Amino acid sequence: MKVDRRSFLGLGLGAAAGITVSPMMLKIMDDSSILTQTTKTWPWALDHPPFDGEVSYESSVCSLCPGSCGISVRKIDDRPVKIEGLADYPINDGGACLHGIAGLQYLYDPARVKTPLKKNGDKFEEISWDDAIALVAGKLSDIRKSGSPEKLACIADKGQGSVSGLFKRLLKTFGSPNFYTMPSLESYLEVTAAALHGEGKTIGFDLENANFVLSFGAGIIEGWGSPVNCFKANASRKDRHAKLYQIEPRLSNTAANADKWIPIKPGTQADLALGMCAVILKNNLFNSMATGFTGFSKLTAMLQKEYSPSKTSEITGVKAADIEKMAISFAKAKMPLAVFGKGRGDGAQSLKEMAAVHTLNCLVGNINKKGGAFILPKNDYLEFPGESMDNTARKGFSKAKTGRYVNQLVEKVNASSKPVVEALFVYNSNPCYALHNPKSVKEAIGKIPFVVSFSSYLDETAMEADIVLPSHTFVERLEDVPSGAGLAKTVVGLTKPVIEPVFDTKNPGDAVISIAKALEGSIAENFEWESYEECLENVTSGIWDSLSEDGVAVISEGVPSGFVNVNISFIANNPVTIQAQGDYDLTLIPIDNMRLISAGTAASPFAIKTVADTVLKGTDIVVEINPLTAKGLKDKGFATLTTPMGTARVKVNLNEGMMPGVIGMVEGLGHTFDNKFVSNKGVNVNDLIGPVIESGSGLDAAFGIKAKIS
Amino acid sequence: MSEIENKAENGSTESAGECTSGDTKDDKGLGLGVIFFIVAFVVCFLSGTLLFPKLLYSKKEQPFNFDHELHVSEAGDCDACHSVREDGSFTGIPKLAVCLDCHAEDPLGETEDEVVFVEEYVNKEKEVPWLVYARQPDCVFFSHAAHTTNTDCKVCHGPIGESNSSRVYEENRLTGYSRDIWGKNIFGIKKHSWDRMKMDDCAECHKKETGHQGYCFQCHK
Amino acid sequence: MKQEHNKAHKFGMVIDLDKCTGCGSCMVSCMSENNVPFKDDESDKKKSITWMRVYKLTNGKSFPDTEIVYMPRPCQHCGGKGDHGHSPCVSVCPATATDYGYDTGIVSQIYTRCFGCRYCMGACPYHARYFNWWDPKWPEGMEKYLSPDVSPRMRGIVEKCSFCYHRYQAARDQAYAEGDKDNIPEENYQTACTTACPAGAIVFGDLNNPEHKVHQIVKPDPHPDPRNKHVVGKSRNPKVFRLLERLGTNTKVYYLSDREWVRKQGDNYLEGEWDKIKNHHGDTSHG
Amino acid sequence: MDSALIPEGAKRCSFPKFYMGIAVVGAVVLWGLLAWGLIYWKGLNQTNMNDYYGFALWIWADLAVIAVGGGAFFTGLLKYIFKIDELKNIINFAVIIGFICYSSALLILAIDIGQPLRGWFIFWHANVHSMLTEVAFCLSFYFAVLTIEFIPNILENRQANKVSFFHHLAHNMHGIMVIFAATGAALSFFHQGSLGGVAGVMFGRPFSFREHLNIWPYTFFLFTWSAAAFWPCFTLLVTKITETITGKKLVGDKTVHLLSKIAGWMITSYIIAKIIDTIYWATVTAPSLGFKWTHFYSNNALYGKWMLFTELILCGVLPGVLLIMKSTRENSKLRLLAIILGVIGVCLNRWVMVLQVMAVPVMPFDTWALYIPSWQEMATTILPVAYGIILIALTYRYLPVFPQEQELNYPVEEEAVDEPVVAPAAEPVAATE
Repeated sequence: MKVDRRSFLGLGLGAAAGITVSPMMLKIMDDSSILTQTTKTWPWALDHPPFDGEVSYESSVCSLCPGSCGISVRKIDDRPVKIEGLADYPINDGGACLHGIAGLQYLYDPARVKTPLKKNGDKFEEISWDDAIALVAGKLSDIRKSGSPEKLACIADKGQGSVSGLFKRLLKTFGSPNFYTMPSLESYLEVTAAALHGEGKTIGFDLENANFVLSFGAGIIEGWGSPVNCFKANASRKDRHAKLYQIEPRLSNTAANADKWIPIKPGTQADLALGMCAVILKNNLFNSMATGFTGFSKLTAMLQKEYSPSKTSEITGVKAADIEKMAISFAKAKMPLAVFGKGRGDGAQSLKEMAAVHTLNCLVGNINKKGGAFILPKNDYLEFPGESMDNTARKGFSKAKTGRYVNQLVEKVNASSKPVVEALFVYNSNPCYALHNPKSVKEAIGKIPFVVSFSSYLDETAMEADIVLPSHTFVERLEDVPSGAGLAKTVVGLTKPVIEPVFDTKNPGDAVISIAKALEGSIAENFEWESYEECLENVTSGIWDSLSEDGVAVISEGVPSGFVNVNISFIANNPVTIQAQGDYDLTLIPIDNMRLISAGTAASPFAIKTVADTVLKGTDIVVEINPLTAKGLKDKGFATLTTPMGTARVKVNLNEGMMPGVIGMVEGLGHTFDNKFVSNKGVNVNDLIGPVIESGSGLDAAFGIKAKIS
Repeated sequence: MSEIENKAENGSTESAGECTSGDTKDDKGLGLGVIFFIVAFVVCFLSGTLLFPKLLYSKKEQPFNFDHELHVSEAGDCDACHSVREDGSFTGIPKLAVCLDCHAEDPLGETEDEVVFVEEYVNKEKEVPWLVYARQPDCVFFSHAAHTTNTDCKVCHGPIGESNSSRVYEENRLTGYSRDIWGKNIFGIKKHSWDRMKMDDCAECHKKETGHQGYCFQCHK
Repeated sequence: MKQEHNKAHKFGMVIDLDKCTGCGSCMVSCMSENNVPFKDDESDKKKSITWMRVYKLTNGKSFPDTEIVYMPRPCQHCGGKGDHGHSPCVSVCPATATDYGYDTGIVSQIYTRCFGCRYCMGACPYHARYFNWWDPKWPEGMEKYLSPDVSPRMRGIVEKCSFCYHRYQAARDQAYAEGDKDNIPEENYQTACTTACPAGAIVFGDLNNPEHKVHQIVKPDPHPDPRNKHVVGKSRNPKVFRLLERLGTNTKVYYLSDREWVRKQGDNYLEGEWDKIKNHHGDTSHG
Repeated sequence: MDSALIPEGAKRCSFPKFYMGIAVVGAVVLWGLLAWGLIYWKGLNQTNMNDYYGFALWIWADLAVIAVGGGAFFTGLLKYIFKIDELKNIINFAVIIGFICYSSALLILAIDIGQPLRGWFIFWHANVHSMLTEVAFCLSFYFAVLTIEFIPNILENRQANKVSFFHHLAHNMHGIMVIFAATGAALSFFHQGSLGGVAGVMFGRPFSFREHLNIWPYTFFLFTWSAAAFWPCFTLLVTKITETITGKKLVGDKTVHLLSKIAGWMITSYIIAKIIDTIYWATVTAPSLGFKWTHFYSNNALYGKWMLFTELILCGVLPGVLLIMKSTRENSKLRLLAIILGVIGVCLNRWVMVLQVMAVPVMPFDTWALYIPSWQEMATTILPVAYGIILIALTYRYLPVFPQEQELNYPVEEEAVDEPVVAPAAEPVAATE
């Protein structure tokens, strides 16, 4: 039998036909397409599709920013999958901002510190909590033994809340007055209230009811104050027929959404406010109470002399007629309200500006009136037991603070050849990023022999630390969250853990208690709580029931009553208006963008994703500039931006919404830590701006800096 | 090169030689070809039908044997353990906590399976990693709430409540899904409504019952 | 079938552009709700998956008369010409990976059916459809927050906004569990962008249901527009408009603005055309 | 070395020279394959396409090769149905070109889809409303038809033809080719048209949208018509290139003139229709949607009015006129110019109907999107060109593609030259065996 090619042909055809007729072909085809659907086949390699389970919702409070919104966390069995605004919560009533919604991305942030770290040379090595606490306590004991306990300093994000309270208590019983907070709207409100109404007070703005809001650059929908609350108040404007005038050099979202945008030369808001005060006084449109203000006549005299409409117009660039018209309609409005705090209100601010704007409120008599400015007592719901201090503590604590604000601390540390600060705690703040001229902050921190960071992430400041004691993120921790941020009511919320800690982290409150206990002696005596949880229940005992049951305690609501003392002498003395540093022709100002975070934390990957390509393109930051100013620069082209502090390569966005002569650069980019989704993108605008200290207030009031671009 | 050459040569000699008696040779060759064809066809068809499923599916045992019949008689109908929650979602295979409602105290019964259950899972507080015969792909949304009111569980799941032991779970090596979805029959032929759980089976029933096979999103997510 | 059609919902949305602040909550809420992936660089907006995208519109005037408005743009869930369900994308998909749900008016996208030809993307003038150019990848551990309600996508396929259909599925489940399967209260089915919007600018509901807020704001005209027979469901509210209405896409996302220049940017007009027809409730069609 | 395979009486270059050439083109093929591999392995992020440019270079290439490859069906139609016998001199080549074009189109489509393993969904889960479904079905079936049309030519290879089965098969297939030609023509009509429909039905894209005749937009007919009009240009162009490379005259002037004449009249009639369509679109369709036609040609770096002029006048009217007029048609230089312009014209039309459609902003606040293909896209687009060159080279070398080759090149010494060259080489081998 000869096997020829025809046999082979038969064989081949037979095999092909057999396979085709058998179910194998169809099955493989079907399975191969299902294969493309199954996650495990693909390079992104999820081991399994997201597990299904029982749905539940847990209420908590977001503490990513001072807004303190109520959140509802959707969980599948034990797994949180989504954060949403909590309906009926007194601050945000169901709304939520993008950062809060993306909160779970912080939980699994690639830059999270997974376990305590100790700096060894240039590198961090992992250590146990026990070792880390012992190490910190050992170092602190040494400082204390050396007799200068005041050389322990602490920088926290805020002064309120029980965790900050614990830090303050530790410092006090240790013997140091050097507790600092990062600049925030809350601190500015207190400073302003102190200047006009006396210590221990803060200001709330009743934006929900005011029918004529004059905002001196306050980014009411850019994250100012308690963002979601402001969004809601702003959105209700349309139905309430309330007006918003926005005064700032740039057509911000707030300006765009306002009824009127009044472009003004950067840094002259104080002058405009005073010019308006002058108009109001001249036209006798002020509230009769005003004559009783301390310094009223002095102010009147000063304003007539220095702030005539034409003079004000010259300074601010706003037309004299417009100033008069605006001042008159403001004074005549039923519920006028002037709001200060440029941008988010947490950047550099000048007391002159804040006081001048608030003087407008005082003059039209909207203090403690519906739709006006509320003068509230500082939120004081915490009842820590009285401290017992030993001699060292008493001696150290009675010494003067090294500087008034963080800026001066940095300055002092850098100026002295000997260590002014021996040890520094950094809690929930990132001064190496968020302060002007972070390079000098880093230098100062480098000079401090022992730095302990309580950060959840290896951020710019944590990188400089000697020890990192990682904190739970806000979805893992228990904490009381007092509202600040210019709200017209005082609310304390309770942040609750909605998931077991993902990494070997601790509640910062527990970390402080452990350190205090390890320090023994009189310090330990002041921290005789088993845990932070016990401490919290103890110190919030007045409101604990409602905190633990409702997750929130409303401390004050509605229009406060009582006489408010007004002292306008500070402004009547007409302090000097801050000038931008340098002598270039243009002015660089920072821009607050709701989709980014200007404080220490970086925005989440989701938030960064929403950022427009006119703000960030690739790894390049885009600056806004008016086409008239941008001589020779092309839209989307590269340029070099130079300020006295340094230079940066930027892209250009020709923008008609920018005042000529001004360059705007967004805040919140240029992070350098290890999270490729949010870091190493653009530049940190703070690198290009140096602090300018306002005499009298001691605040860093640099609203911008002179710059050139080519 | 040389191959082409050789072939060419062969071709030429062959055709040269065949010229005269080409026809007879053709027939013979074709006959042989037919035999080869049939043999190859049968071999390939059978391997595609019988051998292929064996290669395609891997067999897995459940963590331990489960006696559905016993549970039905002791605990009640299907919804005693597999229920629709208040929000309308479906619990699926019960969690350990549900088992413990009855099995909390002493072991119930003296079977080996009970021992495994208690020692491996109850004592260790570990969920039992049941292999779910009816697990649908991730892209499928199925509302038990919408079906249980008017459809017997059996229609899709078969008489599983009458079984005394857990059958072997067969997993498709390519896709990772249970064999129950395509059905035991490799041709996809079904005798009962529960023999297959592909989309077309859903659509078939929907068409019959509601007059419309439904829109994509009705069952996809 | 016929009965079902009578009961048909027509889910839609109206977005108040005067309230919208461009804050981005809707975008992030959408991404987080729907397991949308992210990558290192998302600044190439033509390769960045955002089912909900917020466009920035300007009036084109120079300083200081410039105005800005933000326009959130989810999938418009077109009903197609005459609102017959032949959406631009649905009619072109070769593999039936997207269909028009006549029961809800929602345009589906089935990720496991799509094979990635991208014809639908070309057909959509709103750029509401996004292609997975990359394998979606999450940083280690982050996949734990993925929701089981929406299947994660794979590379090489198209995805888009579904009006959070899974929330409709859940609402229906709940209605079944409560024994009244046809009664889905307005608040039980709301999209993730709607509930997240801190300004309350988005209103979502059934355009066919006069009790729903969205119907009350939009007041959709059930009759075809006399000036353009392809257009159905035009709003009878003069402040309300739809995007590219005159193409006959019959979108279910309506926009609301007091500002005329904003309404004008909703569609294309020949010179002088707008002034002639702007008073016909923000209308678009030519004679 | 391979002389036994070379058609009887044909002169071909030496074996090494030939394969050196093939190797060079083969390198390009390898480059294309590498890019293809990358695209399948890493995904479509290897391209520069984006969410605005879902359709880009590949789809253009697809449409273009199908347009210029339309010669196969049209020659078949003319020869077998309309019995224009003169075309027998070019039909083999037209079929080969068609085969190359259609296989390339399928290849590009296979590269283009995001999930290749699901490609069969287009058949299995077909949506009958989609023009792309129509394209896929017609394209695949027509490719099958083309393969069948190609087979007889392959079987005419000297060695294959010696097998009597093949010989008879080829002969019989020729006999029934009229059926395939008819089927092919019908299929082609629809897929050329449906490719036009792809753009024309997109009512969300006013630039490409056209009014419909029943369910078919005007572009449906225009695409079919243009393919029928421009194929002779491409066939003649490729023939010319082949002639230049081989240094031989392969197709007689009479055939060439006939083809040119067909092209001339078809192009002219097409371009008149196209101009009418354009005017109607510019004055009625687009304005009814709120667009002035100039909107589509302004405010961008590439798509100016010059594009419209080039497509319609320079590469439409001009070649049409040149090919209609006997004097210019029979002038080889002007004819060459005309066919080159014609090929450019039809490719430009496809470019515009794919890429400009994607580039034009529709929402008033949207912007133009321009795109430059990545090297991977270019390599995979050149891949079929290189493959086409190789296939043409192989078929030319081993198959009797051009029936006129002998009479045109060595008419006198046909016998004298032929026998000694081939026969002695074959005979000794046979003897030794």
